[in-house]
Amino acid sequence: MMKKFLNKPEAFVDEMLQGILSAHPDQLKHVADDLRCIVRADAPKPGKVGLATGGGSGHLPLFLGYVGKGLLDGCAVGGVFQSPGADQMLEVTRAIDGGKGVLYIYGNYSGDRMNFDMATEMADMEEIRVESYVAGEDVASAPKGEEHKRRGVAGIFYVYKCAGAKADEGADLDEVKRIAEKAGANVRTIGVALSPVIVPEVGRPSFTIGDGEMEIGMGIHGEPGIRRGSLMTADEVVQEMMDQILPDLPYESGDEVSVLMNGLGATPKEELYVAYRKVAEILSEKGISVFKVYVGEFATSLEMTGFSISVFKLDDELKGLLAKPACTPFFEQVEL
Amino acid sequence: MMKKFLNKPEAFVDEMLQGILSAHPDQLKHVADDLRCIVRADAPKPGKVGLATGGGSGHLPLFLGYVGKGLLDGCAVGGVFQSPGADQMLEVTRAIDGGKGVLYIYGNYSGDRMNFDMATEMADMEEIRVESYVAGEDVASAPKGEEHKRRGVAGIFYVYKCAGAKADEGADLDEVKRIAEKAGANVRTIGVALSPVIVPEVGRPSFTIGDGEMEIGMGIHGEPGIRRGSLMTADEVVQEMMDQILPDLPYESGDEVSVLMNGLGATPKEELYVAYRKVAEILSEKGISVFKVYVGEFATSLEMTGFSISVFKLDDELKGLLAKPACTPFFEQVEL
Amino acid sequence: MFDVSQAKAALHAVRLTMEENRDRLIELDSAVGDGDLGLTMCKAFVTADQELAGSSETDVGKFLMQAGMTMAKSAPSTMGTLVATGFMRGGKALKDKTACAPADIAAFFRAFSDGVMERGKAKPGNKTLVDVLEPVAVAAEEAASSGDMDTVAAAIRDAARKGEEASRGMMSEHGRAAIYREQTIGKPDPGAVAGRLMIEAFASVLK
Amino acid sequence: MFDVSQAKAALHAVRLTMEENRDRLIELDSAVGDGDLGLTMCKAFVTADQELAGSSETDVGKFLMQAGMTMAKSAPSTMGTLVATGFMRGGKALKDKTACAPADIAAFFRAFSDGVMERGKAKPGNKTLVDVLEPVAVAAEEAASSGDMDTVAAAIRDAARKGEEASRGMMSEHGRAAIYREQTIGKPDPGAVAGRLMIEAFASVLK
Ligand SMILES: Nc1ncnc2c1ncn2[C@@H]1O[C@H](COP(=O)(O)OP(=O)(O)O)[C@@H](O)[C@H]1O
Ligand SMILES: Nc1ncnc2c1ncn2[C@@H]1O[C@H](COP(=O)(O)OP(=O)(O)O)[C@@H](O)[C@H]1O
Ligand SMILES: [Mg+2]
Ligand SMILES: [Mg+2]
Ligand SMILES: [Mg+2]
Ligand SMILES: [Mg+2]
Repeated sequence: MMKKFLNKPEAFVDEMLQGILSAHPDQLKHVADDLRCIVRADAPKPGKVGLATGGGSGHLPLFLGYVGKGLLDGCAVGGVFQSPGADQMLEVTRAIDGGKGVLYIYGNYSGDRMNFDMATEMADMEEIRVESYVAGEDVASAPKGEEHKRRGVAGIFYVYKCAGAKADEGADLDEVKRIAEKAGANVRTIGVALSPVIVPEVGRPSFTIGDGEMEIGMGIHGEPGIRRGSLMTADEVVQEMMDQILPDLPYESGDEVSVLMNGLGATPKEELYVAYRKVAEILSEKGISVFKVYVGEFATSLEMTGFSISVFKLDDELKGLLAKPACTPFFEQVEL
Repeated sequence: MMKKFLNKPEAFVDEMLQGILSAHPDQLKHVADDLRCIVRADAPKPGKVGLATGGGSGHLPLFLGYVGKGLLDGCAVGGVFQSPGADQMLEVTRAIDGGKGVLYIYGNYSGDRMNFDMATEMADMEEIRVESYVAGEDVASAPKGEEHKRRGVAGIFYVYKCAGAKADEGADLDEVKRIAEKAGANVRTIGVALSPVIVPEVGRPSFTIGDGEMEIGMGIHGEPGIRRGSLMTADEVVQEMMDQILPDLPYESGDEVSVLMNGLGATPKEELYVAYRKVAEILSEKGISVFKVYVGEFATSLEMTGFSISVFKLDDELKGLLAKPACTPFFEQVEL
Repeated sequence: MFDVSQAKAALHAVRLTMEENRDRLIELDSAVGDGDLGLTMCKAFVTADQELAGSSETDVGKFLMQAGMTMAKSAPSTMGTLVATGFMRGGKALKDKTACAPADIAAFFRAFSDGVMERGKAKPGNKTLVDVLEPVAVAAEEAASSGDMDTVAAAIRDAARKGEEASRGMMSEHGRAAIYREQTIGKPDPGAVAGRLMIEAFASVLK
Repeated sequence: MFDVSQAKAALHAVRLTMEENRDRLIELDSAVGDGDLGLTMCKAFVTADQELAGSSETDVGKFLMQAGMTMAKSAPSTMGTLVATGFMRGGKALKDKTACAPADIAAFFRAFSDGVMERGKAKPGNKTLVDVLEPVAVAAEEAASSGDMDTVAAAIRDAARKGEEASRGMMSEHGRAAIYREQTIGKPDPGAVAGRLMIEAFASVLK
C-alpha cells in the first residue's frame, strides 16, 4: 500500500524541484529552462574549479543538497533512482564552468557513468575541460581487490566536502581531483536495511524484507547485501558492520577518523545515536580516535528503514579541509 | 511488528543519550551524574539569562537538540513521550544559571507543566529566579479563543530561536521572556499523520490509522486531530492545513513570514518539498511574502509518517533575531 | 497524636495497599490512560517508605516534605507529581511540629488538596484525584472540631469513599482520560481510586 | 546508396518495430530489470523520428549524430544512452558523406559497436546489446567486400538474429540483470532483443 504525500506520481520529481527552488531562491537556481539542471544561485564562480554531481532522485540530501558554499556548484537531477541525461549534465557543466574546468564527482552506478562519460565527451567538443571522480566505498558491494566495482553511497559526502573546500582555496582542476581521489580512498561505508521502499511511479515495493528480517549491506536502491537474517540487537548489528569496515582500509590503532551515521529515511535519530554509542565503543577499544561525528540523513532511499556507517580516515590535509565551513539549503557547518 | 535498532527497550533513552554525549563531547555534557540532565558544555554562561527546556524523548531534535550556541542552555530529558522529573529540571536550572535567572520554554503538556511548576518552586527555594513560557500553537488542538489549551509542537523552534538570540544579546530575564511570548504568539502549526508509532517499551502501535487513511491535526503522541479521512493528494492536504492556519492569527496580505516544513519521522524530504510547493503557491496568492523556509525534521514522533506546517509572522525585531547564527549538534545556521 | 513514627507507619500502610492493588490500578489506567498508574504508585510509595524508614527526623512537617521530594524523584508521572506536591505542601503546613493534633491533620489535608489543585489546575467535578482530596479536606476540617483523632480518621475514610463513588458519574477533563470525555462517565477514575486507597491507608494509622 | 532519406526511413522503421514490440520489451525487462525498456525504446525512436522527419540536413553522418543526440535527451536509461552513443559514434564515422556505400555502412556499425562497448564497458559474451552489435559489425565488414547493399542487409539481419540467439545461453554481467547472474542463463536478454529489432528494421530499408 503506497502511503505518500503526492500529487501525480509522474510529477513527483519536478514538483519536488519546484518546492526546492521556491524555498531557497537565494541559494539555488535552474538553468537551460530545465528544472533538473540545478546550480548555485551565484554560478559560475570565475577562477574557481566547478564541481558537479548528479544522480537519481529519492536520495535527498543527495545529490543536489550538496550544491552550495564550500561544497558543489551544480547537479543534474534524474528521475527516482534513475540517472539524469548527459545533456542535462552538459547544461550544468556549461553553467558552472568558471574557466578553470569542471570536476564531476558522482557514485559508481552504470547509468550515471555512461551519462557522465557522454557529457564529458560533449563538453570536450565545447572545449570545457572536464575530469571525473567516481565514488565507490560500499564495502558490501564488492570484495577488497575489486574496489572499482563498489557502489558509491553516503561516504561520497566526505569527497564532496574535501574537494569543495579545496576548490574554494582556488586550487586547479588536477589538485582538486587529487583531493577527491584521496578522500574517496580514505572512506568506507556499509549499510543495513529493515524495509523496502516504494518508487512513486511504480506504486509497490520493489523488493521485500520479511517481518523480523534485516539485510546487511543492502544498497540504496535495494541492491543485494552480504547477509540477510533475523533482526539482531543494535549492538550486534553495529559490530557486524564495523567488522566489515575496519579491516578493509584497514583502520588501525593510532588513526584519527570522522564518522558519519546516516539514516536511510525512516529510522529515527534516536536509533542512530543508540547505534553510534556502540561505534564509539568499538573505535575506542581499537585505539582509533574520533575527530568529528555526523549523525543524520546524508544519503537516503526514500522511506527506507535502516542506516549506514561511514568511517573516514583523516590526515592533516583532509582534516583541515573537512573543518572548513559550508552552507547549502540542506547542510550547514560552521568552521570546526 | 516492532522493527527497530534497539538493545534493551528499557535502556533506549539512556543509550541514546550516551550516544549523543559521546558524539558531541565538545558541545554537550550532563550534570548531577544524571544522563537526563543535559547542558551546554560551556554552561553556565555568566551574565546571560539561562534558557532551559525539557520534555519526553522520541521527538529528536526536540528537545535537547536545541541546546547550543544561539539557542538553549539546558534540557531535562524524559522517558519516551513522558515528562522528565522536577528534580531533573532543577538540576539543569542550577547548572545553567549564570546569575541572571532562568527561563523555561516548553510545550503545553500537563505532565511537563506540573513538573516545571514544581521545579520553579524548588528553584525559588534556592533563590534562582525562574520564569516560564509555555508554548502551544497547534491550531488543531483547541479552537481560537482557547489558545491556552493548545499543544506545543514544532513551532516551538521559533520561540527557542528568537529567545536564544535575545538572551545572547545580554538581555535580562523579563526581556527574554517578552520575546518568547511574542514569538509564541506569532506562530501557528498544524500536522497530518499517516501512520502510528511504536514506543520501544510498549512494543506495539499505541493507536492505528487505517490503510489509505490520514489524520489531519494529529498530535505528536497520537492525540486526536480534527479530521480523519481518506488520504488525499499532497495539494489537497496542504490546502486543508493552510485553511486552518491562515485565518487563525490571521495572516494577511502584506505580512512577511517564515515557514517551517517539519517531517514527523519517516516522511522523505522529497515529499516535504512537494508539499512546500503548494504552501508557497497559497502564500503567494494571498500576498504573504516568505523570508526564510526551514525544511527538515525539527520535532518528530519516532518513525511517524506525516509532517507539520508552521507559519511564523515576522516583524523587524523577530526577523533580526531569527536571522542570528546558531550552532548545536542538531541545528546549524549561518547569519541570514 | 500523630508524630513521625505514625507518619512512617502511614507511608508503609499506603505502600502495602498500593502493592496489593497494583494490577487493579494498571487495569483501570489502561482503560482510559497509559496503564502505568499501578507501577508509578508502587514506585512512589515503595521508595518513600524505604528511604525514610530509617530517618531520624522528628519534625513531622519536614518528614512529610521529604517524603514528597522522594516521590517527585522516583515517579515523574501525573499522579506521582501530584501526590508528591500534596505531601510537600501538606508537610509545609506542619512545619516545626513534632506531634500533630486533629486540627493539624485537617491543615495537612487542606494544604494537600490545595496544592494538588494548584499544580494540576483541576477543580472538583473534573473527575480526578481532586474529587477524593477535596471532600477529605472538608471532612477533616469539620471533624477536627471534635478534637478526636478517631473521628477524623473515620470522617476522611468516609469522605474518600464517597468522593470516589461520586467521581464515577463525572466526565474526565484532565490528563489522558480527557480524550475519551463522555465515554468516561460511569467508569471509575484511576486517580480517584488511588487517592481513596491512599486515604484509607492513612486513616488506618491515625490515632 | 544510403542517404538521408533512407536514414529517415530507417528511423521510422525502427520506431514502428519498437512500438509494435513495446509490451514484449516491457515484459522481458520486467523479468530481469525495471521493466522500462519498451517505454524508453519507444521514446527514443519516436522522438528521433518526429524531430528529424523534416530535417533538411544532407550530410548522413551529421544526420545520424543528431538522431543520437535526440535519443540521449529523450531516453536517459541504459539502452537509451547506449543506442544514442552508437548513433553519435556511427554518425561521426560517416561525417561529410551525402550517400553511403556498403563499406560506409560497415564503418557505421563498427563505430556503433565500438562506441557502445567503450561507453558501457561490456564485452562480447556478457549478455548485452553488444552480443548483437558486435557480430553485426563483423558481418557488415565481411559483406561490404561484395559491394552489394542487399548482401550487407541480409548479413546484418542474420548476424543480429544469431547474436540474439547466442546471448540466451550467456550470464548477465552488466546492468540490473547482473543481480540475477546464473538465473539469467537461458533467458533472452532484453537489450539484445531490442538490438535485434533495431537491426532488422534498419536492414529492411537498406538498398
Ligand atoms: N490535571 C490534573 N489534576 C489532578 N489530577 C489529575 C490531573 N490529570 C490527571 N489527573 C489524575 O491522574 C490520574 C492518572 O494518573 P497517571 O496514570 O499518573 O497519569 P499519566 O500516566 O497520564 O501521567 C487520573 O486518573 C486523574 O485522577
Ligand atoms: N554496461 C552495459 N553495456 C552494454 N549493454 C548493457 C549494459 N548494461 C545493460 N545493458 C543492456 O541494457 C539492457 C537493459 O536496458 P535498460 O532497460 O535501459 O536498463 P535500465 O532500465 O536498467 O537502465 C540489458 O538487457 C542489456 O542488454
Ligand atoms: Mg497513567
Ligand atoms: Mg504515564
Ligand atoms: Mg530497464
Ligand atoms: Mg531503467
